[in-house]
Amino acid sequence: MIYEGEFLKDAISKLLADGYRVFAPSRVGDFHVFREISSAEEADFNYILPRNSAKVAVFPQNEILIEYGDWIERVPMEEKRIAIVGVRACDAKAIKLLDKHFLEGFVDPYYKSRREKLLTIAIACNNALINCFCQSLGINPRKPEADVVVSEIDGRVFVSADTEIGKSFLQGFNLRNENEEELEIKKRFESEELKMREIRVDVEKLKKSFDSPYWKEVAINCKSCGVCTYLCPTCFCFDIYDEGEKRGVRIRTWDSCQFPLHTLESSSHNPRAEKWQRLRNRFYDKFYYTLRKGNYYCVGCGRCIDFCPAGIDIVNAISEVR
Amino acid sequence: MKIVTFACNWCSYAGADLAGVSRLKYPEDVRIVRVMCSGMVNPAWILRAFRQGADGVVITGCHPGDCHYMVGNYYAKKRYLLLKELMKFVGFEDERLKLLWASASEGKKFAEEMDSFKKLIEQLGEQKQLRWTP
Amino acid sequence: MSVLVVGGGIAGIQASLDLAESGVKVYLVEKLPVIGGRMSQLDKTFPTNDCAMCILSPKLNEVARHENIEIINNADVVALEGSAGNFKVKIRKRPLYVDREKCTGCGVCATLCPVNAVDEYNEGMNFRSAIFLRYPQAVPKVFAIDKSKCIGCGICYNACVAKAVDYNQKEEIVELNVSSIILAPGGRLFDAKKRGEYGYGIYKNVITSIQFERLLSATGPFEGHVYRSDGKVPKRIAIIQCVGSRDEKTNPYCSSVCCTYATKHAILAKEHIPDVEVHIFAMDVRTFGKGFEEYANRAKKEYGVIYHKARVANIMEKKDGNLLIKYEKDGHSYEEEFDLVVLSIGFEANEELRKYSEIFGIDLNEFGFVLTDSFAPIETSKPGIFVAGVASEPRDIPESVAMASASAAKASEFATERSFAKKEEFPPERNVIGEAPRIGVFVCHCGVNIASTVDVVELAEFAKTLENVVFADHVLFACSADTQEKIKRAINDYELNRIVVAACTPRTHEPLFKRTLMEVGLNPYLFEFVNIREQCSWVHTDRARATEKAKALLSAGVAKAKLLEPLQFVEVEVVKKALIIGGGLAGMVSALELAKQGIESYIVEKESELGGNLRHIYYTIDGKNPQEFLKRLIKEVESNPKIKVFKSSVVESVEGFVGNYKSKIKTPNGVEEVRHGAVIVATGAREYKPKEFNYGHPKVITQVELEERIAKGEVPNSVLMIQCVGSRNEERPYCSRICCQVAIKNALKIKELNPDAEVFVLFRDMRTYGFLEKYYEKASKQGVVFVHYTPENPPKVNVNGEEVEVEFYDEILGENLIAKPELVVLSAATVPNEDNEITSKLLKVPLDANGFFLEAHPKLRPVDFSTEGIFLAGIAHSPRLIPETISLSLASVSRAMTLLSKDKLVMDANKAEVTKERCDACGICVKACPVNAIEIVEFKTRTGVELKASVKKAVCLGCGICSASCPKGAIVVKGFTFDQIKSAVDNLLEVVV
Amino acid sequence: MNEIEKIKDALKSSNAEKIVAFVRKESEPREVLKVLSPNEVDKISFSPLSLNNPAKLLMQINGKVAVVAKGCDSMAIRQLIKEGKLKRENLFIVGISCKGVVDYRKLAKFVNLSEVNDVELNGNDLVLKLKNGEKRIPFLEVVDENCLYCGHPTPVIYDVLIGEPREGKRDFSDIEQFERLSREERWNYWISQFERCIRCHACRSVCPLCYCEECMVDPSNLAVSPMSTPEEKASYPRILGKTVNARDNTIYHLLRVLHHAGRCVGCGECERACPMELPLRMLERKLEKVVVEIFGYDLNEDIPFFSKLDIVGD
Repeated sequence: MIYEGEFLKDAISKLLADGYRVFAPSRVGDFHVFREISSAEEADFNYILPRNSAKVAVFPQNEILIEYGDWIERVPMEEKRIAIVGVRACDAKAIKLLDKHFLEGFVDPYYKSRREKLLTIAIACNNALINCFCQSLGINPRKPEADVVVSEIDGRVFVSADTEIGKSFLQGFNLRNENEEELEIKKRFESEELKMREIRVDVEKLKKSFDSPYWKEVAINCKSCGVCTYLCPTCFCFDIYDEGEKRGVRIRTWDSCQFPLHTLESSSHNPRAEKWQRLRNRFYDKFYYTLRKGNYYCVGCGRCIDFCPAGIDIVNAISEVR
Repeated sequence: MKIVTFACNWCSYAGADLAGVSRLKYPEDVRIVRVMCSGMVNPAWILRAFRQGADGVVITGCHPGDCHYMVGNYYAKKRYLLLKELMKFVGFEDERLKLLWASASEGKKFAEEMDSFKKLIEQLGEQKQLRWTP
Repeated sequence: MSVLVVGGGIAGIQASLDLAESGVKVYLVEKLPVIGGRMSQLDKTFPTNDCAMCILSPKLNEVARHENIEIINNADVVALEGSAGNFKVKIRKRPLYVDREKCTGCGVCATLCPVNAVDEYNEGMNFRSAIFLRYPQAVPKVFAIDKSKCIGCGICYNACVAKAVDYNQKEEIVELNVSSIILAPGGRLFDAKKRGEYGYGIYKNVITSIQFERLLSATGPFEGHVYRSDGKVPKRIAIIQCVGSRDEKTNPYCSSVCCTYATKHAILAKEHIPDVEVHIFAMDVRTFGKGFEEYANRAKKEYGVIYHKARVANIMEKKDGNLLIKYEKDGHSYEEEFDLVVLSIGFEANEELRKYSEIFGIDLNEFGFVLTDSFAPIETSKPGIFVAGVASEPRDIPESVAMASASAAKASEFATERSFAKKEEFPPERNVIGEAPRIGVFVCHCGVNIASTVDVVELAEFAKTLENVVFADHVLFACSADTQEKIKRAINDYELNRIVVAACTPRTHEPLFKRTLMEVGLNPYLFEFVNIREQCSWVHTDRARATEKAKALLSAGVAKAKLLEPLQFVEVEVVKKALIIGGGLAGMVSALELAKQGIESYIVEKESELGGNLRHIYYTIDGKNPQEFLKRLIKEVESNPKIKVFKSSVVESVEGFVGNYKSKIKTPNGVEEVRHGAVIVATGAREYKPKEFNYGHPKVITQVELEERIAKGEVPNSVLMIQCVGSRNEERPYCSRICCQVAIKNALKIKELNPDAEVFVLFRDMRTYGFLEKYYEKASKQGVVFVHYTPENPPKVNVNGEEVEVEFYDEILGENLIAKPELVVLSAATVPNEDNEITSKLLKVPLDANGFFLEAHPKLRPVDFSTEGIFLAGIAHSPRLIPETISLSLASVSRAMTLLSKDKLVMDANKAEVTKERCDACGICVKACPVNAIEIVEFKTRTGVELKASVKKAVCLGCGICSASCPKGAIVVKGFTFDQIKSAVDNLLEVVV
Repeated sequence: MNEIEKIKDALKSSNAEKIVAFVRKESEPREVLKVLSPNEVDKISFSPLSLNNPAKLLMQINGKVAVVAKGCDSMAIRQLIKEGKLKRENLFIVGISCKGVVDYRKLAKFVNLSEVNDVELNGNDLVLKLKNGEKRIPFLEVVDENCLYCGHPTPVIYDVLIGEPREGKRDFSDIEQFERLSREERWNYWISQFERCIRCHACRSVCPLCYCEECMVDPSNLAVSPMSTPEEKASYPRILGKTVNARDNTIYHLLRVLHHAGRCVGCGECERACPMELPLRMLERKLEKVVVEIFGYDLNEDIPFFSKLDIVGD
């Protein structure tokens, strides 16, 4: 369907009016970040990819698990509905991956409380960034998996909904059906591949290369920071700690497998004491270990390449594994 | 109000003791942590104190030249200045951080300074800038 | 060989401790069943108002615990044979009727005893049982039966679980061989009944000062509440001075301490009863000691205590028990009504001295005190027997303590062997590593000192709610011997591995508790002190808020205790030499005494000859020749092979630490480097060069200049002396102590040489304390005219060309008079040396507000600095007379010997330590350390060799400059680690009310 | 001979076992640091997009190593030598007199980076060699702002110097200007910056001075051992948790920066690494100003700033 006007902004206004917590790209200086906004003006869609991923909406960087005094005093759960507006295909796919992690097998109640009330409005990509490689991972950047998908093609705003929640949301909008030409345009748009980098994943090779000196070489300049993991839309590691001795809160925060202390055991043993072990672990986590969940846990957004202060490139590292 | 006072064992802690011996009154908000020397006070403790909700932090030590360890208080002052300047730069209410020289015989000064510091902090109100909140 | 100390008061205690610490075996004989003496009865001590028991009690416990001290209680010396170095003494041990070994001091017997006997400890103001302990903190903590009161009912015998009661105990005679003897039996208080006009013993509301002291005390008859006999709270209190002192009919001498203790009583009365009015009636206010004048000023200005320069003629009791006081002031008579009268009774010679003079063969003076010599104030007339405390003259606690230390120095000259305790005396240390903290908390009432402001019961309950606290209790006195037992029991019963005591300041009592821990095999560093007295109850008034704060402090203490770890003491070799700064009387006496004890010393004198101020003293008030004495001293010093004198020299730098100093001395022949284990500061003081009274005019001179003239034979025909020139004013609030004596000395000398000379003395208070009073008396009799003036209306010295005239107000005539003396003599203040500041910085020791050196504690550590290894001698401490200077100097030697007699010093374990896992060897700490205690060394690890910082423990002072410099918290001072303090800060801020 | 050839020659003249130098990144126009063996010298590259500081990388290499260092890089190397982390005798430093580096993110605004083959500084312009054609951008528009305040464009320590020495400057005008703002303005500015921080610790990880194995703000304890009591282990976080909020982030940055007083070499790696573009150098420069103006400390001094006894005031 076609919407005349700025659909995303109007959608935000409606969502806010409906009592949603809305996460959308918002401009900070020269770049965009996903964050919770309180008015449509705060959102800005003149972007390709925000710095951080949309996972903040369902898996916030810190969240209170319990409030305690002498005993547990409160278990805060998300009560409001949540909407992510302006998510790209990569981030949208990542949320599906996080769902597998948090909701299959052990169900994370905190994640669930948000996920159940989530509405995603995705936006199709018109351009790729220098380090985008989602297509080689089977993601169509022009056809994101979301409740509502918005494609802006040649000045026309196409809006579609594949899910019930998406469809019911769209009922409040003045949309018209596409004409034949427009359907054709959209179809062509969706089938046209963007020019981007490609990753070649050879799982068998990965399996064999676990002990390869290659990883040390890749990791030589790794700084053990958390940029790759914190920007990654599919990284889900977290840490839990208590703030306050006599009364306080138990908090869950993101953690990064790249931090040397991530795996430090209280016996003082650290199974991944070396940075190459940690980096290798991350790569395997993306392309090998997580296969038991049925997917690669990489969506090809390229953030970890763009922002790695050491210039480590997951595409090269995985493609050239020996 | 909560005021954390780091007091060096040799001068200021003894000065605080003297204030007690002389029955000089100062606000209950002042809570003293004994350290061996003002030069031992780690800026991290100060930041931590503010994070945990201190409304003011006082580093007390021997007068310049009187340090039991010769120079500890000079180092204390150096670190204090650095932290204070930095906090001022980011717009923190740096008056909340105070350095006080108080000798073992200055019980009166100790009590008076604590009193006036408390009054200053009261004017500023609760410290919210660095206080941790979930 | 060993030393016998007679008398277990503070002097005997200090002497015993000094001797024991320097390795000499001590027998401490006390006539009562417990030691503690007069000081144990005091509530507070002047001029700091320190709680007397609080500072005494640790010493009592130390005596009880010291392996070199044997207390022989309830005993007296009955015979002496032999001579110095080899005395044989017979001691009679009177029966306690309780087995000393079996009694645990539990006190069940006393609660059951049906007898009500007069309680001497509380000066007859309440009752005790026949089986009793003199006071709760008493040492040895053994009950005794007062046979004169016992009715023999057998209740106690049956009640005692330990089977300690033994009615058939017999007197015992023990014989001891000792090399020297210290006499410290103390003094006796004047019997106020002898001054019938004051009605003591007849009027119910006339009490003595010692009774008032007990009234004020939290352990007194009314738990610190001041009531009259009828239960009324007094609103007007009169304190009458010189009861039994400065009195022809009873004791002509001055008792020295009463004016200051009366000031203390007035202040404390004001603190106990805020709306009370206190009047002190005194002829002169003799607050002459260090800090005493300032104390009296505070009493006047801050507490509104009223001083009358008056003599009380008599007291009449009214029907309601109130008292009418008749007194004379400025030549007029007045009458005023009070509801309580306190008689400031003085000291008399101990009745036992007569007995001792016979047994020991020592001479007594005209007043029955032990006779001493101005130049040998510690020695009795018999070699090898020394005296300390009030036995030779009335004196206050610091003087007694100094003298006790001095006597210890003299006594140990004869003790050839020294022995030190072995480490094995403590049970083996329990290994607590890996154990979860099990914390025991003890909250102290400190009588009412804490409990009156902080709810200690609630605090103890609060402690129980804290994590890891498995035991919490509140105790009347945390420092008492029975609490120590309680702590030990709790440690054993509850398997405690950390102890937290919430009481007073750690600066005084921490060692006591640490030792208690050691006695049950717990590492002493598993102890944390929480100060809820000096830094809570004493500085706050709001009970709820003070309790809340106490909770926060306790919570912080417990949090820190959780993270405490066992630490091991650090041992250091001792360089058995001393550096003495100053070659005056104090320096020389110290050096000679050290030499006698076998210790080498270096005297550094800035002038070209030895002698200091003594060079300008030509005669003493008691007719001795100081110049001869000085010559003898100099000769002895310069010929002694153990003493090296550097004249015209100054100390340039002092590096190192207790036991191990390295100093540079700048001498005319270049810089010399010396190594030594201790430092004695004997830099002296000097006479003030007055700015007032036209000093500088040829006819206006100082006392020292007068003395010089008299010595040269220039005796004036008329002299007018003005006292307190440059003392007791805004700029120098202290009393210079010696000037009254000097004025009288010179006045008497003038009268002696020129009986017709006119001598006027304009004074504010004549402070001829102690036996000096007799010279004041003598001067008056010889026609020296004393005229009182007030600081508001001081005399004026007018200069008219060559002539001077003095205009002053005569209170009795009520008019201004003009005198034209031949000389105006100013009794100028004694002022600190200008270079005290340099010395203070050099040694890192503090000066007091007046610029004199500040001792570690004004009462009980008069010659120590808080820095270990540095001591104070002579008038660098405060102005004082020759005998007092000698006594202080010998005292500093005694204190120094507690270090220098040892081969090794055991040092505190609170030193920096590197957590190797965190250290990156960046070296910031290495270069920041003021004593170069840190180095980078190679460590072998599993993977190879790594560089890490490492601390030289013996050099480290534990200041923590390194720890705050380290960006990763890898170097910490044990006991003050990053996490310990962080945790404490957290808990200080987070407290649940 | 151009710059790169000179560098290669210099590197070849060293007898180092390893070379730390810039190598062109595949797929992007910038260089990244690599550790090469001597026979790989020809792989090296150098351009105004050779952004990173090699000093930290040097710390993990044993034996003799040759390194290409810009002015600030050499400052870092010297500082690390001062702090005992590097040994001068193990280093062969090819110093490059630096004209400044490009701000990669700024550049991305001018051009689609995937179009760029090469960059080159030509006079006052940055010349971009594109897949089709050439583009010139005034260098000042894309230069890393940090380079505008550079105090040491010429290496302070080197074995071979490439390029003409150039003067650095000491300019705190930006800091002074900021200081003139009201307290509220300053706080609002910083809190809005710190709010963004995601505490990925990249600033710390790339900083050549942040070599501590365990940082003060790390939430767990490297020094745990089997001997540690549960209480010791439980007494963490030491200062902060991993929670991300404006206040904790503020404390993290203040504390981190505080440890750099008198040490910060001004390479700007922290800002470059920050995915949230926090103006971290401003804090460092403020401290530099304090260190210089109040304490009169010079980074060239041998004694570390924190070890130095300063008697200030009173």
